[in-house]
Amino acid sequence: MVHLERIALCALLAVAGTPALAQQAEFTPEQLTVRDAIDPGPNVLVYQQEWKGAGSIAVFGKNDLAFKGLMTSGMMGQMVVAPDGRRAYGQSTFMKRIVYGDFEQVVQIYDVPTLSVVGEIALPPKAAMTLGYEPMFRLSADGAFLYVQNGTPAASVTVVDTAKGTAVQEIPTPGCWGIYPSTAGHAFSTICGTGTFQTFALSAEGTVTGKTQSAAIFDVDTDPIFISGARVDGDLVFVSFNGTLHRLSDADGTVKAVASRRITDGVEGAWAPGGYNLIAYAAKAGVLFVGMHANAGDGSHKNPAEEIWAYDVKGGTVLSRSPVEHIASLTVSDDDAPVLFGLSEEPKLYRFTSDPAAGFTLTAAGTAAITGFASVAAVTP
Amino acid sequence: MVHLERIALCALLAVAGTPALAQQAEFTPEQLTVRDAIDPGPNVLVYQQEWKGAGSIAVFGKNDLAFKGLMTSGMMGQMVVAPDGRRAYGQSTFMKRIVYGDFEQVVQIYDVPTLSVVGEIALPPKAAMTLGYEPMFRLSADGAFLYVQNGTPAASVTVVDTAKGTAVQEIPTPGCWGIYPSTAGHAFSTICGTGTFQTFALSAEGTVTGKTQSAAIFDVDTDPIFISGARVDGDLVFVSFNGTLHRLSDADGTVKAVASRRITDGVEGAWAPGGYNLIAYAAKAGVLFVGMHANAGDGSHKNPAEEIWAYDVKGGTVLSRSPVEHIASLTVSDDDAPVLFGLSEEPKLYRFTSDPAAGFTLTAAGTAAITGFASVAAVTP
Amino acid sequence: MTNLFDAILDRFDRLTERGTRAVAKTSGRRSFLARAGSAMLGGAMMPLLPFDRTFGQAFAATPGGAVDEALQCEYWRYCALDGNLCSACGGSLTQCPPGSEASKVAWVGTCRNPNDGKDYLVSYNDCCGKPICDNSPFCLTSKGERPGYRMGLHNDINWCMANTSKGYHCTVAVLVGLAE
Amino acid sequence: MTNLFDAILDRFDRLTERGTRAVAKTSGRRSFLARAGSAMLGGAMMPLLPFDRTFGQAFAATPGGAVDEALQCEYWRYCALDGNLCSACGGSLTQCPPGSEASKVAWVGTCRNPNDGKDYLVSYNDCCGKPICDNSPFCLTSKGERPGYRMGLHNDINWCMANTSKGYHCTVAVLVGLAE
Repeated sequence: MVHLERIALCALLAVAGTPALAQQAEFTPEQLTVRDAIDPGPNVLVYQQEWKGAGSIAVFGKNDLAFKGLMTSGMMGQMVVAPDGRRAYGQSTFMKRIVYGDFEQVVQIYDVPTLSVVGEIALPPKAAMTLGYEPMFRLSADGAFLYVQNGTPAASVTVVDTAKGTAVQEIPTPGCWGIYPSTAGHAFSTICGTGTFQTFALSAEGTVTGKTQSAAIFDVDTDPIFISGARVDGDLVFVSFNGTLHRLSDADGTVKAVASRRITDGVEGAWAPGGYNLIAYAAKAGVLFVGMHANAGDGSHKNPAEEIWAYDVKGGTVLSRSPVEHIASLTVSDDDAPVLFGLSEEPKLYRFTSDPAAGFTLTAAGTAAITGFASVAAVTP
Repeated sequence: MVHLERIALCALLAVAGTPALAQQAEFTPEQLTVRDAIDPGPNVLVYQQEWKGAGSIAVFGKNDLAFKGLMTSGMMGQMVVAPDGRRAYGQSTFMKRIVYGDFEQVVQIYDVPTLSVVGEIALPPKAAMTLGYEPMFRLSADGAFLYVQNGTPAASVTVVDTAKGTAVQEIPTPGCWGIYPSTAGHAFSTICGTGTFQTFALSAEGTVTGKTQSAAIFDVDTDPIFISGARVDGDLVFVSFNGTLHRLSDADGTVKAVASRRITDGVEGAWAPGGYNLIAYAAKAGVLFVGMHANAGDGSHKNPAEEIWAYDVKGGTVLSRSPVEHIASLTVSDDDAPVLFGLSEEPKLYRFTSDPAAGFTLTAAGTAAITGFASVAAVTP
Repeated sequence: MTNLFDAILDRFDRLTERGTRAVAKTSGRRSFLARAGSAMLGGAMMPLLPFDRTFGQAFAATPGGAVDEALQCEYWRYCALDGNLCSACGGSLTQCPPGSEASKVAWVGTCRNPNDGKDYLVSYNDCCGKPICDNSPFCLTSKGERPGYRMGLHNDINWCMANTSKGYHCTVAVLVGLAE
Repeated sequence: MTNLFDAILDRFDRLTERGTRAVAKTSGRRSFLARAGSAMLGGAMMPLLPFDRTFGQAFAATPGGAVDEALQCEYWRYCALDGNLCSACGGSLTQCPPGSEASKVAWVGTCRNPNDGKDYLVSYNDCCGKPICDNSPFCLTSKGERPGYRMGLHNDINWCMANTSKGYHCTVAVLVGLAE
């Protein structure tokens, strides 16, 4: 045994060029390396949030849920992925003693193909430490700015210049929550506790040039909306606790109501939307997927989905209702036959294919193990 | 709803002296406080190790396993509890980005009654980052010094002056592992890969004044010993992978063999010791408890206990064999009828009473939920 | 009384607006609001009762044992609690565990006490500066809970946010008022 | 050859002794041995094979699929592995996942390949600088494993200890020799 151990240590300690092991002619030692990049192809990224340690972004192959590896984040963080799927950003918290002591909040910049942190941007120490919600951390349409939701508990938004790697400005947004960037330029809107939206126009440098307020959009007391939002043909779409779908336009710099309709009209069983990032729109297919639960009532709005409904926003009809297992958050690909990914509270990542010929009915097509509190996922091209 | 929320906010924002809520005559608001101390009484402390975040020390009542709260630690840490049970120390690792970046290792000093960190001592950044083992982090008999096992992978021991709050010295201990402080003064012994022990004499200031080496104590190849050690009437006791109990004396500054005996002699079923901190001695009762598993073989030495054996060290006999569920580490109280606590890999804390009239047979008497990797526990008076 | 609330909220908003107009250049541990909190929020939860070791049993004195009830997610006070129970982590319904800090800010739920049929305002304060208390039950209920645009009713956020030590440990449920 | 081993180990011990005689005053990230590692250990695992994308199948080319086997704790190379499998975390049997660092030091097991009946020396290197890969199976086997007084055979310690980034991510199983 002593001899074995010494051979082993020698293998480890071998001075370059020493032909120690090569003397064993029948065997060629393997080489330890670091893989340079993940396999190419479209991915699903899942933010695995932690509240007493390092969270991470798990990367899975879109087509087979093959696990490709982790990117490192911090505590109570958020994720946003660039449209090309090659760059991602994480926003999170670090304390000197993990749960106490000197407090830092940063954006980590990720190169997805190499699963690497390639940069870090310091933030004003005000970022909201919340469960994962897409509207907490957003990228402008052109990728020039990141918007960080702050909550101290006063609400504000930090604008980060991604090219310069610095925080440019903090914009007070008292009483409002969630960030919805415009489809062009650098404006963003936010939902306010009065049932209105505010929209902030930003210059090319990321500074505020104007602010507008919408008319009343929803009733905060009788039918509040979820902050989970989707873009449908350039419009913003939200659903309410009671199942009202609000279609809004922010095209002219002020949010305006376009249409509003109950998606549950005529349905038995007190069905309602529920979960965290609970809606996702497949643009090519023109279908909005919504996580729904039955027997809804006060306090059920975070219930995970028992069914996922495929809703035709234009036609205003429910195309299909697919039973699922406790899905609390969704994301969907932009294929002709969209592939939908769900996050359950177990936690588990679920993959579903959809059938355009059958109203986009979902079929379970794989699951993968995830860790932590996972409520944000993104599909890449 | 708006009105309710405003009442609520007002409760929170209430300016001192504003009689807002007092106007509601029929109700007296409760007061939020921080509890000043845990309930008095003997405790069991469990180190809950984490490898990607903040570990902790969980405190339970010895008699009922009532959970009294947590004390905060860092990553990959160790714990040692002072004999009076009022002071404890944790040794752990902190990195700037939790799992990467600037690296610090510290001792946190705990006041157990208030579950508080009351001090911190910086360590040379060499402390071994291992699973929890009592001999990795020890207190001198008089509490003046802490001994920290280093592994970089070269082995050394950092001596920490608890009164001054500083690291005094680093003592090289190449090829040796584990720290066994003397019962008086400030010497410590360590187990070496040659099957010998080294003993380091220390001055009152914590500096090395001498070093001795024992004769061969055990055969490293054929019957290696576990590093889990116990004090039996002033002697050091270890068990080996094959079940040999080594009784050693360090009284005169050099470790010497006193006796050695196979505890499994005459037992059917290839039983052997196994686990992490797998032996514990109840001094008043004069009984050594050992975690044992059947069908032992190469690689089974970390198997959790299927039985815990009560061994009479003086008489050299097994007094009883109690079936248990996957206990990987033990600690025991010093009562006439010792109370034994076991840590399983689930992880779970088990409490057992013992019957002196029946060879200290164990009876299950409660379990409690624990978290992380837990392999070190300590009972306090 | 509404005027008083409005005055306080207006002042709150004005302070916020002024304090957050530009990005703070320092990376200090305490945000503007945390500082504001020392003045505005620090006075919250003034001691109105003598130091209480009764484990909050006054409002739960039903046969069957209030202490045991307080350790279950189903307990009536927990109707909008998203977190780990301090009552099962060395604290009580109204006490943070030793060695932790009570949060300076909190969300509020409205829960019906089955013993008297009345609706109570419950302040869900987080206790801070220690690891999340996974040894204690995790509960998630959301009666009356609202998204962050109604921050005072929102339970998805770390309410240790305005404290010096921001690690989330566990959550208490303090009765602060009677709903109308 | 024994003389060569002895010479290396002696030098190792002497350097250790000299380097650790006094407490380092700096709180630098890299310990003495980590620095020594640049010279002594940094040369370990010299590239002896061309860059390999075969997922280590050469030694596991049995019907049934080597890739699947490498994802199971029961795979023969894992006879003394205490950790999460890199092969199921974006790496392979011999590759750390992208964005992680290979450990500079390692423990070694001796495992029998059921396909050829030979005993191989397996270097269990940790991959470092990322969170523990809980998405991948955790395995614990300890054939030939020894306590820390036989450090090169010990698997209870973080083998990222000599790297700059010391966070433990996962473990590979690299064939480095044939046992005699």
